[in-house]
Amino acid sequence: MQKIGVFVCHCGTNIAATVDVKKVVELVRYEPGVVYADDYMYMCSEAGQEKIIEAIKEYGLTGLVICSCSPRMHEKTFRACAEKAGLNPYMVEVANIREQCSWIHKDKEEATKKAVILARAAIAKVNLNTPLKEGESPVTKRALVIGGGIAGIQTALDIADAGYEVDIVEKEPSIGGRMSQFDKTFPTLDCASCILTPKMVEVNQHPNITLYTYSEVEKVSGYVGNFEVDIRKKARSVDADKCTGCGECSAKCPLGKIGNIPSEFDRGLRNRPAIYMPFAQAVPAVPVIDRENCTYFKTGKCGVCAKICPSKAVDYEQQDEIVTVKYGAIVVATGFDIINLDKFGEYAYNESPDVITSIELERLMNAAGPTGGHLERMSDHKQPKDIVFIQCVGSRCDSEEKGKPYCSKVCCMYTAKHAMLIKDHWPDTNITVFYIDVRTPGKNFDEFYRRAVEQYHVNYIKGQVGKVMPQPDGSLLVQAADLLDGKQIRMKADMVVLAAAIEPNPDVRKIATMLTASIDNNNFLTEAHAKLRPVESPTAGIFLSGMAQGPKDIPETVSQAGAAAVKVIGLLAKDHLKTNPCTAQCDTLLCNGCSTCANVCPYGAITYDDVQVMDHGLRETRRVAQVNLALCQGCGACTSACPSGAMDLQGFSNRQITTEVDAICR
Amino acid sequence: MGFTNVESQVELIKEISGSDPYKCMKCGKCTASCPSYDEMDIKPHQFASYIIRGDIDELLESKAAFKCLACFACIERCPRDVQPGRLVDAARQLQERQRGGDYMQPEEVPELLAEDLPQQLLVSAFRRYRR
Amino acid sequence: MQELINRLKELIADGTVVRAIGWKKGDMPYNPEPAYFEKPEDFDNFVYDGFCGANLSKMMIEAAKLEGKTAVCLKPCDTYSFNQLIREHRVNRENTYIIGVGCRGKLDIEKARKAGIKGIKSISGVDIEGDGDVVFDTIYGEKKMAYKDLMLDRCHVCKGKDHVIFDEVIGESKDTADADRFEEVIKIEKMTPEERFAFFKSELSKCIRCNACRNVCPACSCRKCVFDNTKFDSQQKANVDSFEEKMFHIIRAFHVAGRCTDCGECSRVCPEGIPLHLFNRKFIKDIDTFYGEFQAGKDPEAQSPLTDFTFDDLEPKDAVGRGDK
Amino acid sequence: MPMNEENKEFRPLIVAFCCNWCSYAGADLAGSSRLSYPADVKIIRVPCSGRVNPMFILRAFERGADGVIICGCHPGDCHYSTGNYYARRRMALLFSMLEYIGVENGRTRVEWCSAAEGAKFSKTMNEFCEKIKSLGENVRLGDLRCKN
Repeated sequence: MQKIGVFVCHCGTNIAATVDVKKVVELVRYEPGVVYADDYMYMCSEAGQEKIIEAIKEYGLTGLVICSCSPRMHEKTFRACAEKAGLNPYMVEVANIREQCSWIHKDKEEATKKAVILARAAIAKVNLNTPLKEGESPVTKRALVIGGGIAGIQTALDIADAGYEVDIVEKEPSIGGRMSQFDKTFPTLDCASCILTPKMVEVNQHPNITLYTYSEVEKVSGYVGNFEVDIRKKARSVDADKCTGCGECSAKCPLGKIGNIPSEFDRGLRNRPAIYMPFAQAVPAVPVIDRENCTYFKTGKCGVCAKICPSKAVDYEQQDEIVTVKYGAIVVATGFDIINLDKFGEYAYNESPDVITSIELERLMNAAGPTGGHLERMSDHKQPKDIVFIQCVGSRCDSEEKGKPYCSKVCCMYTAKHAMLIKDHWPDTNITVFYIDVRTPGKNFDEFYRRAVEQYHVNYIKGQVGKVMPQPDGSLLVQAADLLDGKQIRMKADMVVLAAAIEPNPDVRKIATMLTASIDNNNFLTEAHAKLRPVESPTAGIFLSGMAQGPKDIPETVSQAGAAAVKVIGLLAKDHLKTNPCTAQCDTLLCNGCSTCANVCPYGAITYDDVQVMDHGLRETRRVAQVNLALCQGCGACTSACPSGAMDLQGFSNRQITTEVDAICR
Repeated sequence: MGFTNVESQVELIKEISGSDPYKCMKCGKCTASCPSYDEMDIKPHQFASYIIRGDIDELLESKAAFKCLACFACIERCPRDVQPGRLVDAARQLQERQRGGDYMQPEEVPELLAEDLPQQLLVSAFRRYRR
Repeated sequence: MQELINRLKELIADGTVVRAIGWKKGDMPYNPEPAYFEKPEDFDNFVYDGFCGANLSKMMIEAAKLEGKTAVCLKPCDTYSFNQLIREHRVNRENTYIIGVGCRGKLDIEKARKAGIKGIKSISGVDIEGDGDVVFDTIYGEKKMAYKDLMLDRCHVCKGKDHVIFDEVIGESKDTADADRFEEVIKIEKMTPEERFAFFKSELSKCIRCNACRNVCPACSCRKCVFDNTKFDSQQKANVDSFEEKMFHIIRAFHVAGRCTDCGECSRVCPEGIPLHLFNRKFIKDIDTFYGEFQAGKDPEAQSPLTDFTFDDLEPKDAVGRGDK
Repeated sequence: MPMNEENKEFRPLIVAFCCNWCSYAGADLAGSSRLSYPADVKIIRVPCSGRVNPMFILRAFERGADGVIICGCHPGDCHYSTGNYYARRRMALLFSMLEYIGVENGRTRVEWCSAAEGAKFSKTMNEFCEKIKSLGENVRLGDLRCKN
């Protein structure tokens, strides 16, 4: 039998004004298990806590019921107080007689009656409480970063610089991500590769960073501090140790000229050979063979690259390899892509090669791009004279089938950038930007946009374009409205650039499922708290970096990458993690081994083992559920799925809840 | 004609059209797409504001309300699902109801067909009332 | 039947299995009972006819733990239960040799009794082959009944003639479905709440908590039932209220929801004749309507509807009052 | 609580299961915003709506509760990511079954209520109390022994 002390708080007049505190004390004094009951002005104060500690010592209390404010407010306080007096902190229950009683009821008699009932429920529960102990789990001092774009690179560098080992897994043959495709960056117009390439090289050379390019995360198990990840290293068909990156193979690949394999990196604006590096500064500078297109893999003939390779690095026999590595923390930096434009037939993207996306424009303006940086129309290779930019293509759409409900955030700025860069090179180009709103919050951002208007005379028109019609003469007819001037506009253009909405990398859904990290309706990863924990996933040990969490520009991405790194470092700096003691427990004698609980566990905390049990003198090997206490977060989903009642939750056990029900219904 | 209760008119328009004028963000894609632009005194992107303000009389007395061809360009392209074409159509229906008109039975249609009725009108009527 | 006996003997003789589970003759011609068969002479009592309604799949939970393989005779509908047990890791498939036995519908002696047939001495026409009438030799003379009229209710909503899992099949089966599975449920749904309450109260008040339904149910295979478990304070207790067993039956049905194959054993064995399958079938119907058609045991890989969800599932408030619309 | 004999007004007994992360916090917010609801509602804190075993609900009715309401995070917002989805299915089936055996609709309810929805919590509880009052005492699911 427990020896329970009940402490009723006045909370000044917050409780005492509506609840007859003295009466509550008198009425609960004779409840089963109660050996002591008292009230005090402020139970949470120093003096109040002192009173509790004294009572614990004097009456040898084994359980406490505090009738006070919400347990969300002071449960921790009172648990710490119990611990100070040598009582297990989980022997404390709080009856919420403020938020859920005194503050919402006016009639004193009624409120007092309810307070007594709430106290009784808490007393009944404490009678069944058992001392619980927080567990400890070790921390593997290594981090995984999924995605090798600027977000992943920055996070990895920051973690590595703090002295912890980091692995980057990148799906593409090279790190660099979207940023490596860009020409210049706003608002300072530095060349993207000039600022990115050094970082890529640094990643490659950093003693604490291991790169897995052309690799994918295949399986994730474990939990915060103790993840185990299977990484599939796809067969490159080139031995990275032998390859010198000379590029002979790519140059000689017969498919380079005749293969018609669109280059992913150049967004299909030019072709690439079957053995290729995505771009010249690729890291690592090791080509891969695209086995789907390679003649050797398709027919068994050719083999030119293997013959030509001076260091004999080409290896057609190479197989995918799975490596299993342990990590303490995982950062998701899977980045973004732009949406598919098939649904926007009115903009003629699929009809005319001269209607391009902004990211294609980046490639066309890049000195290393398909046109050597010379802006030209893809149809006739002429330099465009009149260029129209259309903003918000697929952004800010209400219906899911049309596009995305959010603002893609970066388009206003990069469009101003594009307009200015074009004007810089070819001043007699006419540029018109059709916008809904120009959104330029950010340091030096609005100044940047105004420069496009004031210095470069870019024509900004408020009004969305209705239709783009390719004309027989090869030009494009743009029909739009100038809402401010009240005019409908039909103008000819040589090139139309669409600011397509961005969306999270489509692979993120798969990855989020593996990590049990939650994602929102738009497939962006969810933060643990939108304001206070913006770089953490609700799933412990998973952190967010870059566009995977939401639209953002490069400076923001880099700051978030740093923030995620700090969170990771904070985790890896610990030797042990405390685990929540309110976990599920399986009674092996009752367990059927039916796997129902494992099917509903969101954390993969339940596994099945064959164990020897002694059931009323019968020794048997049974398949029973085992709860990994470090993984279990104590949600209790398993307990209500379990038909036999074998699964129970510590701190909220079946009996504790039913006894509360009984006490309330008494 | 003078509506006594503007609010209920607005609600009725919302109900008939099934679209929410408050969703409009004035992007102007409807106005940009409108083939009858030159004929319209109130432009499609303004329809939502007229309804929000309760200026229904004015909308109905405008040329625009009856110059809309119901070509559905604005309905197809509206990124916010406001679909100005539906709004103006609802306003027209509302007026028709005020005059005592109501739903038509399919049997009544053949009689009403005139020789020189433009086919587009028929097609657009079907598109409009398909559900 | 002889073919089946021969084959079972052969399987034991050649060492494929150590024992077989089938039915042996009961004290009356219409109540054969499940039994183990090991030695050739055991088979003298073996019987497989229209009255062998018992679903033997549940017996395999224990039998599969024994040394050596066990052959089990399963009718087409029983194989669903067996599949479900596999899904729940309750039986060892490796240790089981499934003989899919033919079935042309199982018989309900109560139907004969209701038709006024008494004093039965022997019965013919219930063999697994053949399609004639059932002939009762009674102390009052010979009585005849059409096979179909004597069939258990559950056979009128037969799941089909195919075994969903087996090692071999002996005998022909017939799909005997000629009624709507949810007809009775719909009938009850259409009653007023008062009528429904009165109906279930009068039915469940008959319950004597003999636990026959629980013991026979292949889904109700917990080592220890929650109703015998002290952890819920839900242990068996003396009756005060005649309707008190509602909690037991609702929870029992809830625990097997999404796992119940609708084998109908609960209703067949209930000594009070309570139509217990009406609870299970209500859940099945709701699951089908709310979450899409689901047949437990059909696909051992399929996720049970209660351990699954979609983002836009029906809200509980829309799950009720559907009949009012 | 037994009926108050003096003024014959029926005061129902309502048990509310609230998940710790959203609804319990929503109830706290209702409290700190002084948004009242009847004292007939007694809240039991559970970690997640997915923790609510149908047996708890039947138990409450057996012991004399007149209404049971389960509050959880909005679908998609579950602190444990999926608990409320399972709860939603479980409760849909249970409620449908209770209706089937002739228990009045409306004695049970599920409401999704976030930590920010103090006003919704209070409104829901007021509505639910009114509903239960209109339904009257729970006789169909009660257990005789639990009555006085």
